[in-house]
Amino acid sequence: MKTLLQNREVLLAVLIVVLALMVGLVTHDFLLPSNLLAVYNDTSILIILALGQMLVILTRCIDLSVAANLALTGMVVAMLNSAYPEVAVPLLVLAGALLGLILGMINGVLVWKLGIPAIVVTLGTMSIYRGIVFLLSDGAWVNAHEMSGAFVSIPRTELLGIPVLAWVSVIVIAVMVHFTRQRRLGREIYAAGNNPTAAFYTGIQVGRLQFVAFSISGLLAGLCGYLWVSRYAVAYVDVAAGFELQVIAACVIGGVSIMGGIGTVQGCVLGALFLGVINNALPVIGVSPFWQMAISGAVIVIAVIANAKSERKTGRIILKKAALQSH
Amino acid sequence: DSVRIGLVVKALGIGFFEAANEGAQEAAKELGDAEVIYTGPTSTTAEGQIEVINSLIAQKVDAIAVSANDTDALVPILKKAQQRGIKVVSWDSGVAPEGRQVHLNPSSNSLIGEMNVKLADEALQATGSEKGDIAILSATPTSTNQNIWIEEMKKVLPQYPQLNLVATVYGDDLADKSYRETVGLLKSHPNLKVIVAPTSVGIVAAAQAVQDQGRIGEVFVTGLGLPSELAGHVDSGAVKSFAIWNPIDLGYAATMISYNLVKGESSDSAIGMGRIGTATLDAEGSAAMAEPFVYNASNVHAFADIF
Amino acid sequence: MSESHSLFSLRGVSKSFPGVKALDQVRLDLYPGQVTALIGENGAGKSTLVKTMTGIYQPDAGELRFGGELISLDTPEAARSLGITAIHQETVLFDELSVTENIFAGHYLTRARSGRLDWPLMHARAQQILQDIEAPIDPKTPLKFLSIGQRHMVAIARALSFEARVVILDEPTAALSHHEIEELYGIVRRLKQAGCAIMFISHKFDEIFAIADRYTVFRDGCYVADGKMEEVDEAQLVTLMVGRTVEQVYPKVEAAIGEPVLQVRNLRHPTEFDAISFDLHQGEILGFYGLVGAGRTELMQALFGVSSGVQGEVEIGQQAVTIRSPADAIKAGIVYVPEERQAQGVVLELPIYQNIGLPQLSTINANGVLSDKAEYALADGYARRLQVKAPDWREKVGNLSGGNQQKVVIGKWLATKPKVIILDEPTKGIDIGSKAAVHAFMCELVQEGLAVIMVSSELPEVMGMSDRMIVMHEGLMVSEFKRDEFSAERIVSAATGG
Amino acid sequence: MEKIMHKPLLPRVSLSYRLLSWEFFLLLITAAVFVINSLASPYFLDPWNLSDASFNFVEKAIVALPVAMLIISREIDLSIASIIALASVAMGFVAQTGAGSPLIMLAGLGVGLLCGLINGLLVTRFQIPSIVVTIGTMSLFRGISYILLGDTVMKDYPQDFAYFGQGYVYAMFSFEFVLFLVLALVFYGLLHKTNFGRRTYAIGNNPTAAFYSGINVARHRLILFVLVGLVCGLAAVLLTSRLGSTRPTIALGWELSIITMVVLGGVNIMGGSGTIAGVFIAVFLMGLVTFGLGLINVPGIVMSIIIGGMLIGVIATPVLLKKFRNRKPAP
Ligand SMILES: Nc1ncnc2c1ncn2[C@@H]1O[C@H](COP(=O)(O)OP(=O)(O)OP(=O)(O)O)[C@@H](O)[C@H]1O
Ligand SMILES: Nc1ncnc2c1ncn2[C@@H]1O[C@H](COP(=O)(O)OP(=O)(O)OP(=O)(O)O)[C@@H](O)[C@H]1O
Ligand SMILES: [Mg+2]
Ligand SMILES: [Mg+2]
Repeated sequence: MKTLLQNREVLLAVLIVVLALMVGLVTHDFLLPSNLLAVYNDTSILIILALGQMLVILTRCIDLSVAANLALTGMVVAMLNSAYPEVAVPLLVLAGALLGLILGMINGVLVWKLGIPAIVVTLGTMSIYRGIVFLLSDGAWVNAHEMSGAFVSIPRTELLGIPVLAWVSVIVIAVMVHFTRQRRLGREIYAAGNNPTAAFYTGIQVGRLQFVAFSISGLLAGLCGYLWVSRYAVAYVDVAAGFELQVIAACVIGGVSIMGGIGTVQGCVLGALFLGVINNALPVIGVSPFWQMAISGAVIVIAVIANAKSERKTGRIILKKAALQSH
Repeated sequence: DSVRIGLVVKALGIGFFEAANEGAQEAAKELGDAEVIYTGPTSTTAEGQIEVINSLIAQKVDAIAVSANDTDALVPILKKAQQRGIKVVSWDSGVAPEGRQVHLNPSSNSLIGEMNVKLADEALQATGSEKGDIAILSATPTSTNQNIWIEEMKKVLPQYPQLNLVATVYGDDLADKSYRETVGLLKSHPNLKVIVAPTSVGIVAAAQAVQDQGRIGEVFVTGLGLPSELAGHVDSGAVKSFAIWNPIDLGYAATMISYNLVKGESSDSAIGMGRIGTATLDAEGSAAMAEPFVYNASNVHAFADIF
Repeated sequence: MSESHSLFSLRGVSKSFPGVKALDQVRLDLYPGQVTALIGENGAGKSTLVKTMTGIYQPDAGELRFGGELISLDTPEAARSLGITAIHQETVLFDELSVTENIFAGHYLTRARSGRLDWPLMHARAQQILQDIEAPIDPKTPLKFLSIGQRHMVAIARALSFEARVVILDEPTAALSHHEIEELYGIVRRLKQAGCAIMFISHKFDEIFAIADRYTVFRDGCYVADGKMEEVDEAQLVTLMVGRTVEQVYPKVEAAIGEPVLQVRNLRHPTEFDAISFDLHQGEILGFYGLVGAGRTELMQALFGVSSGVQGEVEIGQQAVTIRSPADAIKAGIVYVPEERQAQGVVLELPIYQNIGLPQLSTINANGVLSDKAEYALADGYARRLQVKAPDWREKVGNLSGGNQQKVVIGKWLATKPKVIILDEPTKGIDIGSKAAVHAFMCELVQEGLAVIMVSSELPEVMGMSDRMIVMHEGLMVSEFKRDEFSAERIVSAATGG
Repeated sequence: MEKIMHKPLLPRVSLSYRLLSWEFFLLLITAAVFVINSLASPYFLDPWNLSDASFNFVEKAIVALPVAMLIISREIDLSIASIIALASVAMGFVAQTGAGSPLIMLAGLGVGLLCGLINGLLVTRFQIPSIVVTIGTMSLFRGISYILLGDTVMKDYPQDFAYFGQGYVYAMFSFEFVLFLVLALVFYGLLHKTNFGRRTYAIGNNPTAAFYSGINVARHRLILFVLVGLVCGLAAVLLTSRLGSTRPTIALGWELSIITMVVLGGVNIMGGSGTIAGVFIAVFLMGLVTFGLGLINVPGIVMSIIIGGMLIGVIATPVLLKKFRNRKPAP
């Protein structure tokens, strides 16, 4: 039975390979290692955010504010850099991650302490965070020449032939694998999402774990704030607008159950890569730009149907089971 | 009573329009009895602009000067504004003639098209090639002015046989998408020499992508952008030269035109633009402000601090 | 015994929910090395007390002493750190996680230095505990692949994975087979020997007399009595519990058996059951007996149109019917009182009268427009007849006790005037008072010409109530007994595949 | 107090009492906003201005009505704005053939209905959570609009077509606004006074028990999706008529403001509770806040901060009050 679960990820991996091969038929350069690396590099931010989002979804929540969080931290980091170019970039990255953490914690506290559904909380904070970007920057951009050389160049510096940006995502993946398998907190997140009542009975505080998940998601969004702004060498209010849906789509394609408790790091990464390959392939194979949105929509729908089919339990109709344990 | 003019932009938080507002405020100060209300929606949608225009109508402003997100969708609401006695001017990005009295083009569209092609030709020469492929990176497929300019460019292109237009792609005015589209162009057209991006978001992202792909010197980015946003990329060498009209002057002129319309100081064929001079209106009520100005390493930093 | 000897004692403990005083100044003592049975009708407050003792609920008033010390249990964690562990009435476990993880969730074992989880150790420990309770379950299997009985064993294993000093068992046997119940008794005895204080909640007196040393009786949230088991008999306990005497447990009344109303021919399902054929006659109570996981629930759900992939013929009153959904079944005159009351039977947030009216809204309000009056009138008749205990039929069903919720479900179905009513474990977790009422009610139903199918895992109940009995084993009908052929031995041997 | 987490938003008081107080609470805030607005701007208390302002939210409000029902039944639809776009594109094509307004309208409604049907079938046939399905169809439907229209615009609508989005029924009462009032009444009846509405609540509270009670849960939800699609088609008619033209970007980002309206109206996003009256008041609350802020020229993005804060604040207030009240009589 375990192999069934693994199969889904294998299936996705196979799908990605087939997709890449098909693109390779049209443009041979697509399959060059250097290009594949570039595709991975381009998907790094999506991967990192999707992993944060996965934790949140595991606890039966959703974080719609990641993109706004990224925009806000990115803007703050960029403004700091342009105002104080002498401050070391790692310190700025830290500041961004911390700010992201705080923004995530705000979401988490509202969910934990006030019990407001996550979708409502993050629907609200998503507008608030992005609004604050506007207030802070007064609508102005921070442009490439206002950023210090190191600020812009660090993510593209190559270590062992691989850009730092890609390395960061590799490290995040490794940490997440460890966290979700080997750490008490990580396992408790699964337990809390799988059955909140049971978790409570076993002394696991569901709300606190939701808080933890939001905090991590916020922290990663803060990290991505820097990565994004330096990658595109520009910060403005609309940075990453609408990106939260891509992030959620990556999780969903990767088999993370929106009902909580189910999902793996590898699935999530594959989901993000799948979108990454599509995003990078469509412009290359010269698909009309007007087709791109419909294609990615169709892909999401198909992936989700495929997931649902492989997840379907045999024999019984199992409707959504309400958490109706007596008190 | 002072003349109240609503200056409606495509969206707040875009450097170009912030600069235009500066010009508008300058005009208001110069006029003495004018007040400019600078406003716009959160994102570049027609519905958002309609909301904003609705509230300007409610405030009974004397004139509305709008850079439209949609040529047609704003027509009904602007007609209503006119019915309520409000003068309507469109500037930068126009509204269909039924919806406004005057349209102020930053420059003539054909001139902009020509300028872009000329810049591309210069960039091609800078690569040292005689002939080469060029591509266009636009904003959203629906942006009015971008589409008009691209059309104008295509009209001029036959005069430049050395330029071979291979693709037109759309970055939707999103940094990440524009970046990815540029990378796609570089990959799928190995002989590409020039990318023309007549959009300020696109040109920045394209320049960054060219730099990241290590193609500086082989491929140049040009088009329309702001000196402040492109100074860094001129320094890096990804951009040799680019053009833009002065957004401050544009905001200034749009305000002056609105004021003069309210005061009734205009004829069917001409309308004053203050210090800029007098605009000549064509049969459809459009005017052009000035020629786009070209920026390169010699002057970009001087202007980067202004807009 | 004096209070000083008790390990865990509660005094004056009260707990209210909006509108219900679940516990009113109750007292309880648990002694080391002894099993105390907590006895009371449905809604007497037993489970609420369990949750108060394990830190899930905070009492409104009263004091808790552990080993003589005054304590407060603010979180489930606090209770566990004292060695208080419980197996709750509704098994609450994690479907998606492995058996090992279900056992160790919340108190994972970690490697000392790195703080990493020690999976090999946990698997080994889980294996050990499962072996000790003779539950042959692979600790690495995800819980979702286990049967209900196996899940219960996992819950027990979980309780045993702690250094327990107080073990609370809230109706642990409801889902267990005979064999597993025997195992459980063995575990309880071992725990006793180890000096644990044990609290045992059950509605089955044979069990209580088999393993309890002491008893405490609650009635309607109040403490009534306690004492040693040797000093009471069943009748006395029942009187204490319900405040009156209950004469007969199985009021079987012979009704005239008429024409067959339901005929099932070769009903089969790809994974759950096969070759099911039987007739059900008017005025008949047909019992279905089997161990947990024998496939009875699946079969009943198939008859009710819940399952997909079912093949075979079903006739109602000589008319072939196709049942693809509960709506079809209800239309054909088959209704089903499900085993999982709260998940499948009632809508907890809706009031009693709306729950009762739900299946036949289109009959009550033919034009599609709601009429509260008509709905209330309909509900009133059945709720009264079933003696649902509630201040008003506008009360939310979620605020009722389990037994009363069950009555609402039965009422809901009777209101549809069915031909066949299927009762799946109708008295599971229901106290003896309500149980007798349900049994009496079944007799009334058959006398009115209904046909009843009763699924039950309690042999005395099936034997006491049925006119005929079908025994299932592993998805197959293994034998059929007429009432005069009933013999516990033969039935059990058939059920266990003998 | 008990610390069970899974149903945090439902204090254990009777359903009707709770909802009554929620609406009262909303009504109070709305009244307050009304007063503040009339003090803040001299232009506010002008019937024509108010009528003009209503155009800003009425189309969204109309869609909010069926979406409220859908959310009560534990589903959600994120593709609503994209359905509006696709329906509008369809109308554009029909208009191009020279067809009259009725036919154009029919095309909009039909495409809306079809989109709703697709969502509904995907959700019910494959048993996929609707949030996931509709994230996909959100891109799909709008993507199809892009494929069909590209960078062109459709504006060959007949003269009389303008009535739907620009006409007035009587004095300053616009057709849109009157239609909204009528639909609000219709949906009030549907949700609160019919079998269908009762079933919606039952499904939202416990879909399994509802199914076991003979309710065809899948069909019911399918109908709700279709209803949402149909009303999106209607909104597309209104919006297209108001704009007089169609582009694929039409109604961009509306899904979130519509869902915000519904949630602000007290509909539990987890399903099972909420009223049309609450949504009705919330619509005006949001409309008044944005219009009031617009009159004093507050930038739209600052408004969105305020709306976001209001959403959280309004939902949090009852919870906070309850916490506060419970803390006082400490034993
Ligand atoms: N969370 C709750 N909210 C409101 N009332 C509750 C809650 N939990 C229990 N009750 C009520 O408290 C009373 C005691 O319930 P409890 O579950 O403790 O009974 P019980 O003795 O365990 O019954 P059973 O034998 O049916 O399990 C009942 O009236 C029940 O309806
Ligand atoms: N592997 C499983 N996963 C989930 N649920 C299960 C599993 N096995 C059994 N169940 C649950 O247990 C119930 C009983 O299963 P089944 O129909 O196989 O046995 P049964 O003879 O009806 O036993 P009983 O009625 O005594 O529980 C089913 O309703 C089902 O919900
Ligand atoms: Mg109980
Ligand atoms: Mg069963």
